[in-house]
Amino acid sequence: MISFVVFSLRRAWQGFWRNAVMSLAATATMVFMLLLLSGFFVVLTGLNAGLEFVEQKVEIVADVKDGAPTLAIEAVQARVAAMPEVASVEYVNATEALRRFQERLKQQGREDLTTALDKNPLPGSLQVKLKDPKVFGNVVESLRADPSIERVQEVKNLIDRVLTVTNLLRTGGVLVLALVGIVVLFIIVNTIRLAVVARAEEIEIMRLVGASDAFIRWPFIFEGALVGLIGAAITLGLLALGAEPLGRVMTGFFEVLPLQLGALGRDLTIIVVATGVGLGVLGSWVSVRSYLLK
Amino acid sequence: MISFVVFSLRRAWQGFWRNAVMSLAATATMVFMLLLLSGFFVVLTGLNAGLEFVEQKVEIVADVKDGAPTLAIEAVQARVAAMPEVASVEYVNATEALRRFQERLKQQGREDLTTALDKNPLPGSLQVKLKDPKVFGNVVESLRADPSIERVQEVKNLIDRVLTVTNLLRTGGVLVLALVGIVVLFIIVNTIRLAVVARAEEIEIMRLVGASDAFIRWPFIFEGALVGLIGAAITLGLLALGAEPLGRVMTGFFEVLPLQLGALGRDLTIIVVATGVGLGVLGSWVSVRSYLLK
Amino acid sequence: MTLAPLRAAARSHRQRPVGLAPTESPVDGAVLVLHDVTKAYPNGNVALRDVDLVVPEGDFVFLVGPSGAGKSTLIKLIIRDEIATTGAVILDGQDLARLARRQVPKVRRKIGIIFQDFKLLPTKTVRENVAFALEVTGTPSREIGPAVDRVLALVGLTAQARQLPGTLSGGEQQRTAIARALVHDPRMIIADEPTGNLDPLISWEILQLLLRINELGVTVLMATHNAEIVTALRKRVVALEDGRIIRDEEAAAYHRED
Amino acid sequence: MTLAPLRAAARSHRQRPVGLAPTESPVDGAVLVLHDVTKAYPNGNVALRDVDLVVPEGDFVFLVGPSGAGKSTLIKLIIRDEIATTGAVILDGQDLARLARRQVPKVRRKIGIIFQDFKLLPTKTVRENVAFALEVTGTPSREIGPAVDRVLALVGLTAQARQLPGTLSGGEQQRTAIARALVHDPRMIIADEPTGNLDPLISWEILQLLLRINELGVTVLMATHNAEIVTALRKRVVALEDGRIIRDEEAAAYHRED
Ligand SMILES: Nc1ncnc2c1ncn2[C@@H]1O[C@H](COP(=O)(O)OP(=O)(O)OP(=O)(O)O)[C@@H](O)[C@H]1O
Ligand SMILES: Nc1ncnc2c1ncn2[C@@H]1O[C@H](COP(=O)(O)OP(=O)(O)OP(=O)(O)O)[C@@H](O)[C@H]1O
Ligand SMILES: [Mg+2]
Ligand SMILES: [Mg+2]
Repeated sequence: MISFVVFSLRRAWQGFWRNAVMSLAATATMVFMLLLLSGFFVVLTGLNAGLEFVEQKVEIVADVKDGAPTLAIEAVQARVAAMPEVASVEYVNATEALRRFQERLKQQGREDLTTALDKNPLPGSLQVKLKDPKVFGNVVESLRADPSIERVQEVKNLIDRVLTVTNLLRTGGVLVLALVGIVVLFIIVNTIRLAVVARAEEIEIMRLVGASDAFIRWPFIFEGALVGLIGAAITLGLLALGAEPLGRVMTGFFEVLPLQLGALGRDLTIIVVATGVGLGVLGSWVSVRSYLLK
Repeated sequence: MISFVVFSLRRAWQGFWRNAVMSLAATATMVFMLLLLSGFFVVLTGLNAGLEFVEQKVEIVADVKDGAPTLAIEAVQARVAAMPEVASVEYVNATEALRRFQERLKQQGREDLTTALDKNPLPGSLQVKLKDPKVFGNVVESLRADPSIERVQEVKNLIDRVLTVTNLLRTGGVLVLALVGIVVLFIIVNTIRLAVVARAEEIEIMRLVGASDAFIRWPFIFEGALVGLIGAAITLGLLALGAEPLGRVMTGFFEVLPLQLGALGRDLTIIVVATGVGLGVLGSWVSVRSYLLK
Repeated sequence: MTLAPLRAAARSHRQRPVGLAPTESPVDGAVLVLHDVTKAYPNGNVALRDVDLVVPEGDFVFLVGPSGAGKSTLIKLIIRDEIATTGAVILDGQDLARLARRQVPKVRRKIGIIFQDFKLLPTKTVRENVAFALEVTGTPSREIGPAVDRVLALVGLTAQARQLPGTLSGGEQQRTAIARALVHDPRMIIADEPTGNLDPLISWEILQLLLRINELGVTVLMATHNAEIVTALRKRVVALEDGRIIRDEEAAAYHRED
Repeated sequence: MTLAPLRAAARSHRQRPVGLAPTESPVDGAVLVLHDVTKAYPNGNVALRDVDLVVPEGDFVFLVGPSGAGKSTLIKLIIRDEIATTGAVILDGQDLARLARRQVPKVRRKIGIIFQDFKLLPTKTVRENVAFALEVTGTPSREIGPAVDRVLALVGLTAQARQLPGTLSGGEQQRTAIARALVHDPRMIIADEPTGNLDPLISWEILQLLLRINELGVTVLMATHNAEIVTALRKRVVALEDGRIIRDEEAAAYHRED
């Protein structure tokens, strides 16, 4: 058993280097494909994070009636917070609302018109965050029925619209990723088949002298895994080289997004290595199969 | 000559169908690749349009002094408009400025606080559009020196920043497109080589009976072109099928972008067909070459 | 010869009229038994019809017949490269038609196969080519060296062990192929026109080698067109024509002698 | 024989001591002249040394010699599959070593080439295989049909014209290959062991065909190991050994007869 593994590994290694041009071509294809896949994965993760961020921002805003007693407001707040659909309820009083508005204006570098005001035009409001932005329950109706609430902003439509888009983008992203995956599979299989075809004679001789299928198959599978492994290593190297300068530029603009680069890196490493090796093995398997079936 | 072309075309057609599995594999690869390329092209075009839109929005805003005489303002306007770097100068008086501000707030669905104002806090301003957002000349200095101008907003830094990003994105996009192009080339060549290798015997016989290189090469080149053409046709079909629903969703969100879908479609058709046929031909050329050199 | 009675039995079996019920017990002592074998290729070509053949252990058989008679097809059935359409091909007691696919490699190791075109790997030396047959069948590496040396000595290639096939004469290449076929001690050597690419002198050399191997107890079945050799050696000759065995004689010549 | 004087001239040329200055004029009436040809393969193998050979128009030459003597190499030089390292290979007045690559196809059409393994396209019928040679050399299609029919009649395959090679006997396949080699009226037929895969009867059949073609005026050069045929036919025999011509005799046998 051990000697079989050693034999297969040794032959895989020899096979890789004997037909170096072909092997390197396969590896290069693998690298290109893995880079592509990584790119898609990063973009998709970024998109997802962005979408989640947008979804989190979606909340129900209930303006409180001018002069409603604090006790009544607190009662509403507690009641709504107890509803199963609700994640949190924050009370923003009129003063705080104006402060936030001013801050936002300043952040955006816009004219602060509120300094010209003699009284605060903003009402206090209850800001409700939902656990799942898709599940409203009867939060809106319940708020609307309360006497201390002036009006509930019609955010449902907006939420629906945002959710439609985010879902669409997400589905689209996964679809594209799946498509790219299929292409990668197809192409890697073809490339490795090219390498196997070049060794048809060797396979024929092996069959004639009575080599079992395992002895014929596994060296090729290890060779495919080798192609995948080397390809993955090169890809990760290139990604590491490219990540730093790219990241520096990106963070300036996307720091608003809660992207955890560490976790992304780990996920990406796993994905690249698993995909590379998986594709290499699968490609070899499929390519050798047609010879063994004869 | 004509009979040569007819012969080559006939053999290309036969060759395509004789080894249908291989040909269809090559065509499928071609389709995948062209779809990928199209996707990148569309995204890049969209990005570019978005960037141009952003760049166009960049302008110099010069607030006019409260109570500056209309004549003086018109004089500055005329003077600046005459400068070679300037595309247009618009005078927005205080009333108009307030109206635009209110409109913008309404569009964004935000609280209109200005109704609570007793007087218009906004100044009138000259809005200068540059021909090339990168070339300022001494427009800013000239405006600042004018006595009827209160202050010139420091847009230069902002413009610089925006331009840096847009250029970066553009360069990155072209780079990615080039990379994808190389991958596509590489893979198509490999796929077609697989098909040519399967016909090595035929090529050998042709050489032995004294077929000239042209007779050996052109059927394969036409076959490659056929793969490219069919691949391009399928790709365009898929794009057309996908464009309508995708476009409907997109326009809702990106109608702000001045994307001309008609022109995009035409460009895309040209690019897909040219790339498909070009790659097919190149792939065949390279693949047959090694046999002819012997 | 201790094999004579067996061979007589075999012959009586062969002379059984075609069409009888299949014998239930394979002929004792026979390495190879073909019983009522028919082979039709998928395209409809019938290459063998009602073939009955018994090859006792230690026999030396020439398989002759005009082109297209079915010699190569017969050999492909024995090495289980093809499967008989009807009938039984029993090698060393195992019916190849009923063999599970995963059993095939084991059966192949009981035979050594030689072809006209040598089928050597051009990038491996003589030694490596022979060792290859042991490596890929999972022989422990410490056993490989001695076995290869022994068989190279047998075929007389010890001096050329480190050369590549491209630098060898045709006869030396074929001897390398024979060494490879012998290296895992097969019970039977199957050769399909082993001298087809060789000049007369070297052809004789190869035949001498096969005869010596046969004297060591290995059964040899060889398809050939080489009338001179077949006639000179006076071994058993099985003649095929149109997929049928038309002649099966001991100590015979290439052509019928009546 | 009207060719006798030419052949005598050729022979005297052959007997010229090796190492003289190259003759400026190629021997008149010779289809093929090799002059002081040496061929070393890239790996260092020297396959031919100082070979001088003149083949007059209409000659029938057997090329014999042990395996590795250089027969196939000589043939590869004549069909310009390889290029001589030194010396001149002059086919129909053109030096193949100095030929531009784009001229090669034209020269190849002056010869017809036959191999041991037939090299037929398995997916084309006999007729299509023969027509293929004309199609790919740009023959107008209205000329192809009659030419193919004529040559199929010559080799006796009119009845099998619509069959695929896989359904033919070896001899019929080789006759198809000969038809293909003949179809654009070559000045010379080059055959490398054309009977290597054939049984004796069919080998004779092929030889009869080549002799008939030779009688029609086509020069034939055939490398072979078939001693029986060479000795029986008493044609010119050129024997190679170790890359050198060691014998070149008219009406000779396979082995030296002294
Ligand atoms: N793979 C195949 N498919 C269809 N027919 C085949 C196949 N292989 C062989 N045949 C046919 O089977 C018959 C026997 O062929 P086989 O190769 O066994 O003959 P052979 O005696 O070895 O001839 P040769 O002396 O030319 O080698 C022939 O008619 C041949 O055309
Ligand atoms: N492509 C090659 N590269 C290197 N050496 C070669 C090559 N082809 C042939 N040789 C060597 O050249 C010599 C002559 O080979 P060639 O094939 O011409 O012999 P041959 O007379 O045709 O033999 P056979 O009867 O076996 O066909 C041999 O030593 C052979 O090893
Ligand atoms: Mg055969
Ligand atoms: Mg040869």
